[in-house]
Amino acid sequence: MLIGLHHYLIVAAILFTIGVFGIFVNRKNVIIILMCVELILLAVNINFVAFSTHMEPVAGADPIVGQIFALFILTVAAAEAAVGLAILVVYFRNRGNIAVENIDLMKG
Amino acid sequence: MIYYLIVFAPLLGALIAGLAGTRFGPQFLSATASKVVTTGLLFFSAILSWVVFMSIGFGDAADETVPLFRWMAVGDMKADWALKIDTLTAVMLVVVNSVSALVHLYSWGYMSDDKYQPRFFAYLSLFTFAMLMLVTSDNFIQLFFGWEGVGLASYLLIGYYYKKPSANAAAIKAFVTNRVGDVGLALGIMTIFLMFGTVEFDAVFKALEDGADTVLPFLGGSFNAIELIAFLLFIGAMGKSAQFVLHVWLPDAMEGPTPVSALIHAATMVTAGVFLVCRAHPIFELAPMTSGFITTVGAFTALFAASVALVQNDIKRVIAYSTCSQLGYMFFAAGVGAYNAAMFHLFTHAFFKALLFLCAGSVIHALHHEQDMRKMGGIWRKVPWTYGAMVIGTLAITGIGIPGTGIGFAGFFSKDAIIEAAYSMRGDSNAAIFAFWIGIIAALMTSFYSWRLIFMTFHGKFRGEQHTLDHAHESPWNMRVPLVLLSFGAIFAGAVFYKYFMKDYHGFWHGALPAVDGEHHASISNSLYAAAETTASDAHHGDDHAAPGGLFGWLYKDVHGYPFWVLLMPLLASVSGFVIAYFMYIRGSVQAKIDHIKDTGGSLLYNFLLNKWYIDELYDVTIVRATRNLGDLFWKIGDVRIIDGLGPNGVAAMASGVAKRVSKVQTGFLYHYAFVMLLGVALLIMVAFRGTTGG
Amino acid sequence: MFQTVSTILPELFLAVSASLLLGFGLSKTSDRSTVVRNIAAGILIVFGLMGYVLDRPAGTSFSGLLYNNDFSDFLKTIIGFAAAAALLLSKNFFQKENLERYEFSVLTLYAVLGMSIMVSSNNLLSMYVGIEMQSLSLYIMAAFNRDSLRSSEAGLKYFVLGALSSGLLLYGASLVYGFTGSIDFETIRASIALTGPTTGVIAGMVFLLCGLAFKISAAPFHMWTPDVYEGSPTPVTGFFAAAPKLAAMAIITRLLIVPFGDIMGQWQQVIVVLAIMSMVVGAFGAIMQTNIKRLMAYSSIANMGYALVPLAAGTIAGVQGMLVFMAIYIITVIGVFACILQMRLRNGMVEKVSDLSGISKSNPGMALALTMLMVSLIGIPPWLGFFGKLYAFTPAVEAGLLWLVVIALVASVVSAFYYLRIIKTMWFDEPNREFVRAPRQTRVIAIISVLLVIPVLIIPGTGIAEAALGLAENAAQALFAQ
Amino acid sequence: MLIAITFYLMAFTAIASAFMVVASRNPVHSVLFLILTFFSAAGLFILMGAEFIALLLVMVYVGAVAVLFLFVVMMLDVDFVELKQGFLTYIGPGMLVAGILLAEMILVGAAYFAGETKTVVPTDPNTSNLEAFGDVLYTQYAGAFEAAGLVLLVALVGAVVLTLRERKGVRTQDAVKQMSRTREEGVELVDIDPGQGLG
Amino acid sequence: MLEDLPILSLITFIPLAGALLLALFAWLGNDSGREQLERNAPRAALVLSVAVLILSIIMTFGFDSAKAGFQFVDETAWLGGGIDYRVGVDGISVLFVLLTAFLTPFCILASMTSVKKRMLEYMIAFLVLETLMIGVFVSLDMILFYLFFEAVLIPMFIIIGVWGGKNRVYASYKFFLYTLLGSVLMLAAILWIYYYSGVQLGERTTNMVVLIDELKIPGGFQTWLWLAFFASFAVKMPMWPVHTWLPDAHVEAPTAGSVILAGILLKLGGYGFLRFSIPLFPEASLNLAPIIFWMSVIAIIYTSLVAYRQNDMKKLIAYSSVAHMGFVTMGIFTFNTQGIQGGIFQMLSHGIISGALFFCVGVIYDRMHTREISFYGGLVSKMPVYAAFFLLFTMANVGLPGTSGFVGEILTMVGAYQVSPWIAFGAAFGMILSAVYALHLYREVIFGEVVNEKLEGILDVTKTEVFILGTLAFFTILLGVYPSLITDVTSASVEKLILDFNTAQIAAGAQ
Repeated sequence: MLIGLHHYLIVAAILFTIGVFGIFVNRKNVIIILMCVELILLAVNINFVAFSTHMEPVAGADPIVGQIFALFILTVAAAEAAVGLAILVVYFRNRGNIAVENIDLMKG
Repeated sequence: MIYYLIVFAPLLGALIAGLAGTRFGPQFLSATASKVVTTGLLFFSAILSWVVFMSIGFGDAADETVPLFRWMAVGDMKADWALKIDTLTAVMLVVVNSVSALVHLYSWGYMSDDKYQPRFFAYLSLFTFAMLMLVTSDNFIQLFFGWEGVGLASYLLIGYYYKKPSANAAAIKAFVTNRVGDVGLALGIMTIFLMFGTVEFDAVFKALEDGADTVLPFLGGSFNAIELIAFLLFIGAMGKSAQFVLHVWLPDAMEGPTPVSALIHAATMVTAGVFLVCRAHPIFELAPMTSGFITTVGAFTALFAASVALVQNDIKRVIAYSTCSQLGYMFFAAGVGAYNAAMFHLFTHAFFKALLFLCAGSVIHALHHEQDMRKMGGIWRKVPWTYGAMVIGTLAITGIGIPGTGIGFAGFFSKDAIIEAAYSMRGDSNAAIFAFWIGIIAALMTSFYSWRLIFMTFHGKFRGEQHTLDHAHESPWNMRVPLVLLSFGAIFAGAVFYKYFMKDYHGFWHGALPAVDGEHHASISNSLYAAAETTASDAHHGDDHAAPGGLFGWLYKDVHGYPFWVLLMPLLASVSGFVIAYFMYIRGSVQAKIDHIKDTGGSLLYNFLLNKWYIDELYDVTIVRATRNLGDLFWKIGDVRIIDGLGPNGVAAMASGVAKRVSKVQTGFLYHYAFVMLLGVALLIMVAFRGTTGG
Repeated sequence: MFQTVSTILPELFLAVSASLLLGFGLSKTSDRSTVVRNIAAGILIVFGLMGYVLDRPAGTSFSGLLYNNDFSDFLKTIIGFAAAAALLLSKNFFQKENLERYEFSVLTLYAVLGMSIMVSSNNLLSMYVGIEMQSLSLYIMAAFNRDSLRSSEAGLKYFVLGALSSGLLLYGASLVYGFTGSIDFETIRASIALTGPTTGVIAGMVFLLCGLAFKISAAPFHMWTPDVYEGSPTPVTGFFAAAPKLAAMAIITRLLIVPFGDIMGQWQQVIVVLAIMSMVVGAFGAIMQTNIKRLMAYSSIANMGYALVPLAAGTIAGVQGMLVFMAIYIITVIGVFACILQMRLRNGMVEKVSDLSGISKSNPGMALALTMLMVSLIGIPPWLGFFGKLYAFTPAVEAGLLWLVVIALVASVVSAFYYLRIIKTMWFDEPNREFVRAPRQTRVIAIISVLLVIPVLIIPGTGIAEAALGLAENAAQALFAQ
Repeated sequence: MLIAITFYLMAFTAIASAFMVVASRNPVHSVLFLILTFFSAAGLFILMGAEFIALLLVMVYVGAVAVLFLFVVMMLDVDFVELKQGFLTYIGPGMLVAGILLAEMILVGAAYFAGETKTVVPTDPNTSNLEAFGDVLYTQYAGAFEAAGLVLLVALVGAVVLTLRERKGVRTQDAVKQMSRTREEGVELVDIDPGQGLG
Repeated sequence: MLEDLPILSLITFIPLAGALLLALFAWLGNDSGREQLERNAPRAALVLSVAVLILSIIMTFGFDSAKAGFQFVDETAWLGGGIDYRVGVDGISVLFVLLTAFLTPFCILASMTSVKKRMLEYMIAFLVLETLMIGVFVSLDMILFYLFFEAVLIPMFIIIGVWGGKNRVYASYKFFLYTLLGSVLMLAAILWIYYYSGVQLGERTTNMVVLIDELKIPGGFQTWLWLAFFASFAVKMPMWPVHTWLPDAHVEAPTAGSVILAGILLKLGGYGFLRFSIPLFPEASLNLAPIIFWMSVIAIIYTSLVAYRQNDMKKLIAYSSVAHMGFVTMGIFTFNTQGIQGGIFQMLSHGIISGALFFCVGVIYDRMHTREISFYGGLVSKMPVYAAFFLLFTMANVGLPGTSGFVGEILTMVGAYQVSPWIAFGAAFGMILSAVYALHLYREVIFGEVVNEKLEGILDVTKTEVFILGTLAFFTILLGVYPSLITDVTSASVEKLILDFNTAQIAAGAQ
């Protein structure tokens, strides 16, 4: 039983979906949402790496770049996490909790 | 030049009195000056009119058309301001200006205690001008100008007592009812333009023969073009001349000051319809069906109006209905083709009807604006001049005269001419024989109500307040002079002019009305005079009297070729009317009758007639209310609910509904936002793939 | 070598000067925010001018990561000026609200750097990095008023949803990469030309577009916009509404034209759907709003919808139309925020529409300016907004999208409703507020933008209009020439 | 076969723990599950031959990001009992949309390659994965790398701007002040008379 | 010399320049200067508008009515790509320019006393409005036309909203959005034509002269384009059933605003039909003319009936305007000389008459601050001069021969009758109903006893009012008695229009 590209793609898709699913099913805790974002990025990374490693080295194809991209995603995701958590902390200071259901001061 | 003066002198008077005499800006002219100017100009104009009448009808002055300047010139639609002078016009000029001048004079007295006399005189002169424009027009558009112009003046004059709601209502009623007719006229004019590409009388009449067989689609049907034109024109005439269906405004118009009634609603404006039919006679000659219709309507109006007049109590209304009735006579004359008879009756009627109105005015004036005959009676001694004139007028309207001789009051000649004309046409149209009998019955009624008026007003006991009687007085000279002058007209107009109107075509009419010489072949079958000339060969006539014609022909009863009884019938009817009236109102007690009606409420027939056959009520229920309700419906339901409701307001409401929903979607919750985004992704992917497969 | 330097000079200049400025701000305890702001604004203006002053040849840099041409120069100029204006406008507000911190200016510079990378990126990777650099700065700016719950909530929402959109974008990028084997725009294009529009490429493209649609706040990825606009400090909102929109629009355009230029049939529908939904949401969403910033948020959603209309045409004229439209929109929107930021009530800034009531009496110049800007947004000629729409919609008509144009126009009528409400409030209502006079800087910017919006530019015979249109056309042509 | 077993194990762990990230009641647990997910993913990476990324993932995520999360979770001290109550109510539509999305994604990517059973392309045995990275990262992608550095700088600045509080009355270290101290400020020479004190 | 001067551009932009100057002074001046400006603004505006009037008169005299083409053409490069600044007049538009230039001074004059607040802004708005209105009539470029056509909304919106009555917000919104909605569809059509001109003529252009003469749009497209233009013009006219903005706008607008609305703005639609719909889409015009006819007839009857039931004077007159505009549309789409000339005439005449009627309402509104019909009654006793003027204009409104109202009505009806008697018959009903509502109004306001005590002290018209009303009265009668003043000027252009139209029909039939 060979493990092909599509296996990885399916895993990535499921992870992505779980991440997305987590974002809009979670009603209580913003941190979980941030984690879901990380899940999504992970899924993307799996995609990139999978494509990168399964790529036939034909003309124009650039196998390593997928992993490079993943590297950058990791970097930026870290930065994002930092900013996101900083904002969350600020929010918590103002609001006193981080329940997603309570983030509705502005609407309409 | 003289024509300019005749037509524009009244306008000048109106402008001077209207602008300088009223409080319109600084008042340059005193009230008296205004009156002098308008009346003076009118008399001037009237005298000139007689001059023209004489020179056109009896002298050797030629018919002519004086163009003033261009009015409209849009494509083929050309109409000039012009003065067309022929005998027909000349007759009208005389009638209009004479009566108008006298009414001006009369108004000096009648309106003496009115505050706004310059305005009144300005209106009168303005009316006269409009009427003159009407009669001198050489095209249908200018005719329409005059037509509506007199309508305006009439509106103003009926509503002269602007503080009275009834006067205002009557004014509007008059204008609107007239407008209904005007619409017919306008449509007629349009049809003419469509058919002949011109609206000038001469050109149209010239082109008539070519269009005789054209069939036009109109309002879903197809009609003979000429018939259609004639019919539409006649609708206009019905409005202006208060023929049945559109007659309702005339009695109400009595809300205006009495001189106005005399001028407009007796002598001049209401006869415009008759004038129109006569002016456009070439069209009507080619429209036998419409002519029949005219005859029928005219005859029916004559009967209808007379029947209503029988029981009216308002002195002016009686006369108003009488006018209506007489106009019916004129129309059925025109309908049977006796245009000159119609014109002749128009001519004489102007004098005696104006006279009657002015007399009535004089009575009203004497009795401090009392118009109810039930509160009059026995005042003939107080107002002898008026009484005399009124009797003369009554004799004229009832057509007293000796048949077959040249002796008789004005109405005798003209009315007999009409009835005879109807009789002579009996073989050609059922309408004619109907009209003939109606004419006689109506003559009976005419006589009855006319005498009833005299008896109730002047004879018997005074039924009003003693105080009023004490102060009753004969009118001042300026009111009496017109009465006297008009009395002369009422007595002699018939006898003097009978010959010219009825006999001497070429000399008098110059072809303005149809003649016998076969010029109008197509009209022969429809022309009285064709009939009259061919009596000898006409088996129906039964009499073998040859028609000698010539100057002495009228001296003999039977010269026209009518059976003696035809000539006698109207007279008999008149006399019977008098007798019945005499027995009812001189021998019987008027007061008792009034009380009886008050107690019992009157018989069904009486009420039917008193309420004018309930036609006003009928209109009120149907047309007036429908208009109002439709207006409300369109406004409150159509505009507000449907158009605005579905349109702007509905859309606005919908927009704000959508907006609210959009805002509601914007819950503020992150997970909803994320959810929507993902929905969007899912959707867009589908869209993109749809694009792939589809294109 | 110099050529490489000159092609990346604007970015280099920004990066270096921003970092220096950061050090400068940090190096002194005394408050240097004002100085930093002015320097930053200067930097931005220089940056904006660079593209045209340097007259560089078109070309790649960083081994094809970036590609500079007239298109990117045109955009950078506008972005530079818009950002400079937004930065200058912020002074009054931040001073009054005690938020004055030099980091704001530095973050603005970084954001602009990100945008600059975005508009000239020629590679999915550089695009992603540019976007993230911009986005992270913007997240922080949104939450900049850290003591305000609304501001931090705005930041939080913006961040979370922004991260999600980044995820979508990346997923798309991974698919495109996987199916074409490259992340370089031109290579992608070549690859697509070989394989045709495969499912993966299309899906990848849609995910990319979804991620980017978030940045331009096109519906249905607009949900963050109203909340973030409302919650963010007003100058930040003003900044949001202008430059980042343009940058994101530019990268969308570039993506569509360069790598996906051959599969227009696939993306046209997507753009059309985005456009329609944006226009509808923007038009209707704003109707019930009472907060000016929120209203402007919906307005920007709608306007992005209009901007997408010519893009859907996919022609040079379409891109030109989009550029013209966006430029005009940005001028207008900066003017609007300049006006709003000028007006200060005794107890705070103008936030609600009703705060404007009757200012035509108390402050006629202000009212006139704002009126003109609103009229321009409605798209009534001869104000510039109309010409924006004119040039935006004509290409769409030419491309057979008349029906879309009709929808756009009808939507613009609906949106006229709320713009009118502002005009109405200013002119028809009775004044009930007192205003504190605004500092000069803000007024100057307001005046400049109003002068730009009113039809000075389009006076016949001056040739200004033609020249400006020519610039946009060059930019569009450059994009297609790539 | 071993590869397959490893794959399924890793994949299952990754997915299950990812689900638990979303589903667990306690955020601390969530963070821990997240770490597990990353570990599993790293395993997958290794399976594919991307060792460098796998290592990086563990180092950056597990070492930094996840810890940061943990730190924040602890710091914010959220009341855990309250949380997660509304989870199930929204699961229906959530599942639906997630399902559609998943279906689309699988259809697009995985289904395309499903028939090919493309396996990992063996890279040149002479160059390691790390070498391949090194070849391009600082040459071809140097610009992006710099930019990524700036992104991190921005994040840094941002985090500081947002969270650093300068409380009044609290003595803080002022580096600039410290550094710009001169001798004159810091040192005062005084002659003290013996037995007098500073008086 | 006249040929060298860009006289049309001058006429168009003098008011705008004046408005800008006023605004500039206001901006630069201090408070006392502003007060002074406020006081002198009407005078300045009056001088400017009179100058424009004089120029327009000069222009009209210089106009060669024998020529059918455009005259005083002035072209300048503008946006490029075939969109240029082009102005010029032909027989159809020249008189509208004159009418605009003629009515504006009166509006300003009337506003001097009746406007109580923010005089400066009011005058600026009015001057701007004048520029835009004239611009609509002179522009020979579709984009330029649209520019003016649409921009008119703004000053009018402000005028209604700021100086209007109680319900002004609703009315101004309705006015604005309604007309905007109509005109954006037109914009879409203009864009399409712009595009199509490139396809067919090889070069894109919005030059009206070129488009009218050379562009041949295929039949199927014509219908849609026609409908798009129709949407705009029908709302502007306004035709039934998109007329409901008009009564509201009229009622709420200040007197001068109503005058301009009724006098000029309503004519933009009719003018648009003549300038665009018929020449550009002749086949569609012919095919869809029945719709226009029926809408016109319904408008005439329906709105007349509605007018009759109104209790607000302005609303009544506004509805009557709708009815009168029904005659215009009916006439225009007959495609014969009488109809089109009549339509143009009716527009010009209605401009004067309805303007005058609104002035009349304004006169008593200024005194009593109500337009309720039931409030008044018996005014003739207190204001005889006023009553006389009112009577004249009422009668002109009714279409009494001798007033200009008649000529337009009869010509359009004659035109319509040639196409379908039904239409003319329906329109003729309007003649009756117009008498009903107009006389009803006159009776309720002018006649009767003075019942309302508040009316006891009401004063008759002032000299200014006499001047305004007198001049309008003069023209009402002059045009009624000598309509050739107008029809001679328009005839050559109308004949060309019809000729082109017929040629196009023949060409279409030949295909």
